[in-house]
Amino acid sequence: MLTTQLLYGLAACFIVALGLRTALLHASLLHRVIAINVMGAGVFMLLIAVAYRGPGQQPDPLPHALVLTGIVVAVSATALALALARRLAAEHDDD
Amino acid sequence: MADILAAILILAGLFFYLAGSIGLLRLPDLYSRLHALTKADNLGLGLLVAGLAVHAQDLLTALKLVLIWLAVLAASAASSHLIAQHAHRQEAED
Amino acid sequence: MTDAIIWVVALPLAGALAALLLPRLATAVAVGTAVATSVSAAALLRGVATQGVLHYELGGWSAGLGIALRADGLSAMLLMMTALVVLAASIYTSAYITAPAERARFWPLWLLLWTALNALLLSGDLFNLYVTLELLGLSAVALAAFGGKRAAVAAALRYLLVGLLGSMMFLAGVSLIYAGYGTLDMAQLAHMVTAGPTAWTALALMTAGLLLKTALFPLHFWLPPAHASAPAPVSAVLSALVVKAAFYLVLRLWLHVFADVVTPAAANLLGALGAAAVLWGSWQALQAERLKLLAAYSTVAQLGYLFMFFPLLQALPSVTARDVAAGGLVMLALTHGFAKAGLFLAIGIIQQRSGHDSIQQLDGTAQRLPATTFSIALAGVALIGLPPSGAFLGKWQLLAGAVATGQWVWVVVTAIGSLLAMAYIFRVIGHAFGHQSYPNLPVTVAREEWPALLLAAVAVLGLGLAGAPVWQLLEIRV
Amino acid sequence: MNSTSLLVFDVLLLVSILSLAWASLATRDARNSVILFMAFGLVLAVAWSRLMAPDVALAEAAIGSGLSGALLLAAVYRSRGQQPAAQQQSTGEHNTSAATVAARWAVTLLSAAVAGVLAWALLHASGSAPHDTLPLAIAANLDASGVSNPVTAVLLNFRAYDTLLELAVLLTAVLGIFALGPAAAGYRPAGPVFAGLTRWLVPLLILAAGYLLWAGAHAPGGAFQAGATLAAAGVVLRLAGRQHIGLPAGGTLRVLIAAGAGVFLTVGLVLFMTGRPFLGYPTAWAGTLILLIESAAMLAIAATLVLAFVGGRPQAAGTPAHTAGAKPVPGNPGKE
Repeated sequence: MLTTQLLYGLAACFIVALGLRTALLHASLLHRVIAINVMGAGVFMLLIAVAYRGPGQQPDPLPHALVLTGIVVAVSATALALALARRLAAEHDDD
Repeated sequence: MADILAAILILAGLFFYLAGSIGLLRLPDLYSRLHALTKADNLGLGLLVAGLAVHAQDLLTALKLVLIWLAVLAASAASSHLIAQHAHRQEAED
Repeated sequence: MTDAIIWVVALPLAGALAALLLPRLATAVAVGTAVATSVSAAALLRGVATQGVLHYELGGWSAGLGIALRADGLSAMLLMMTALVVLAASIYTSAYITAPAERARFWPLWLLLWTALNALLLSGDLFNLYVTLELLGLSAVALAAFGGKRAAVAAALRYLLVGLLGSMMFLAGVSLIYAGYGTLDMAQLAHMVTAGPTAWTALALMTAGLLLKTALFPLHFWLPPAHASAPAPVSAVLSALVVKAAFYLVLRLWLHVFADVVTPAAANLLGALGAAAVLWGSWQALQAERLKLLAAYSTVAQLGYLFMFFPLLQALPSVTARDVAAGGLVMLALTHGFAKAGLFLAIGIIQQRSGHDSIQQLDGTAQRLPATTFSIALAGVALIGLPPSGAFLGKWQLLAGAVATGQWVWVVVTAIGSLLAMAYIFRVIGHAFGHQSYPNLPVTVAREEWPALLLAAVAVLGLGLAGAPVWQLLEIRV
Repeated sequence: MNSTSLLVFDVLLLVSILSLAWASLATRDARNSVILFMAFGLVLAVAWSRLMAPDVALAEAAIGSGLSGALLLAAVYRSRGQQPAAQQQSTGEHNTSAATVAARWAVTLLSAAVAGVLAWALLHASGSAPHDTLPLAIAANLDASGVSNPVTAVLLNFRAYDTLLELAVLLTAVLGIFALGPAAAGYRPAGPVFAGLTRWLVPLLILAAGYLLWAGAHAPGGAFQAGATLAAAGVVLRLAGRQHIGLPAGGTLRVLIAAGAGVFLTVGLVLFMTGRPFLGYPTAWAGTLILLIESAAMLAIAATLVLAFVGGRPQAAGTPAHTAGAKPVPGNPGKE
């Protein structure tokens, strides 16, 4: 039957697809960076859903640590991408 | 007894949230919407926090909840002021 | 000897931090770290050769709970190749980048890239591989955009977005594996994985992510601009090592972890993509206007050869035949690493000396920079696969395997690919000879030309004539 | 809370998450897209706390929605100043030539296929009983890890190597940003209201960061959440017109951003050279070592995230701060 774990897992699959679609669609750079972050959020939801063990029990802490690492890695990648974009825009004006 | 009081407070809070949201959707321009949003939601949050504080196990958690409410109050007041000022300057320019 | 497994990762990271904290001494710190890391890589190689697979549980926690580092024959050899290429490129860069401010910003990123490469080659844990892939991707992008020229920044940005997409798909695969099997350690997974929807989907997602990062044919569009516009030593490391690290992961997953999940159809698909990469890459290289673009397209083609081994390894009946073919694969990978690094370094010298790297206006470089042109020719021999280069042995095994399993298409593709490679190398050499007189001394810029020459020489003479240990080392595996 | 009302809550939460994600990716205006993305991050944090992952909820709200949102908003305002808005969305969603429509359909089908295969595999994977080998092993070794919060134990002890490499990732990002050029010009000094808020909010954020760091050992919290809160204080200061946000310049700044990975590696190597496994803390010392590493990591993470927001090498402290009255600088939200 539809457990919470499965409900959030399926939602995660949908979010991953949503992010993937926009990331591949060559929208503006900003949309592609947001799309990759949304796709990451989808994969993290998959991990957290897998870790959930029902309302009473303790959830599995390992995926939580993985997602924490993933969030920090995602923000550093976003920061570098936006810095590259800024430099590209600045370069655009000079020449 | 505490549960009933908590339920009443939370329901009242929800009413103000609803009022704020309707205000956001219905009111014509930015300023009135800001006005509705800030006033209603903060009052709603206050009642919600009061309800949760009554329901909280110990005093420390209740105090933390109140601190959260005060922080949100200050932040939303300042940010709505900034948004209004920005919008006002924008209109003054064009 | 097992200590070397830690030093190989800790030294470059410590060097990066030291280079960051001592900007004026950055170059000295970097070259010193390069030598020390190469020594520990050699010690690791000797340790693996004498004691077999080295296994290290970090933090003392048993594998599964903690993270395990593993060094078998394959990873030790790739680690040694990485160490030698980065050492040569570091010596080259000490003369290539001279402005102190630029040096202070370059070396920490360079050593962080090396840390990522070594950590990736040693890691035995799937999520740890995700983190190393991200570290590798970010440092490669930061280095590719180094110098801030418009083309470099635009190519680096596309490279970063493609890399992030690849990492996210890899992470989705890893999450599925954890959902299905409850562990992330590759050695444990090798025994637990059974053919089924979870394993197939996870492998497909991870492979798709890695194919994006290793730029296999349909997914290669980001590679040529990124490698062609990056500074010379960075292009050398990107083409020789970074894309190969992603390929190493595909090899590790397909041959060791998911060995019995892989279907012949999937292997043939990889082979077909490889064949397309060989033909398309070589054809584009033939028409490239600039030397760096030629080298970048040549990378796309050479990776195609590596992927053509997969259908053979799947179809070869006996274990010994498969090991011999796998030896050919590793030989081809190592030779391409050395040769491509030497080629990019030599091209960097030409670009620095004559201000451009367009093939048409190359006339006279043979006279002005004889050692550089010789390095390009030597690297060309290895890229074509002429004896006595290591690539010749590799391609020989490829052909022998194809003939043994009756898959003739790979023979045809290899022949056409080698012909096209010959064409684009000789086109460059042809343009290089002009009518000016020869200078009396062959080497003009010692600190830059010797690394390029030695790398190309190792690819041709070293691996070709002394290649036997590769097969013995490959016997040692997880 | 019986299960049906929980199910209703879950469905409502997921519907809002999916619609926010869809809206964020579908709107063409960049600023609305970023604001919807921040809302998406916040509602996601509610989902994480619903799934009993408070540590991740803190990090998602602070880093995933807060700081990423600040970075994206700064990028939007910076690029809005240079290129006219229309030119920004020239590709993708709107031109309806046959090729683009076909491409868009192909990509949609491809993404739907990926989602379908992922769901199919997930259904199969969660069919069998959940695997408890690792959670049980973590629980068994928890008291030897020096902390009682299992997530911090995994992050800082069992899988400490992951966190070490992750701090190296952060360091790489900030060094890459530094290599690209000097920082953008700062923001105008804040008006009275914002300045008043800053004077009161920043100390509270610093206090909260210290609490989160300390609480990380036994309750949700830890270096990342604390670092993000500290970074939030830095961002607020930067927006309030303080050019250098109290960050040291030159050598000391380098020490600060290298502190996280540096202390972590030094502790690992010292243990390694005294005969223990690399990153293998002796049980008696584990708690203090973890706190030492987390404190250094908090400072490094905060400095890195603020410098990412600043967007480049901060000018030396000596250069004159942004003088009011200069021509409006692109990327400057307020005109006060």
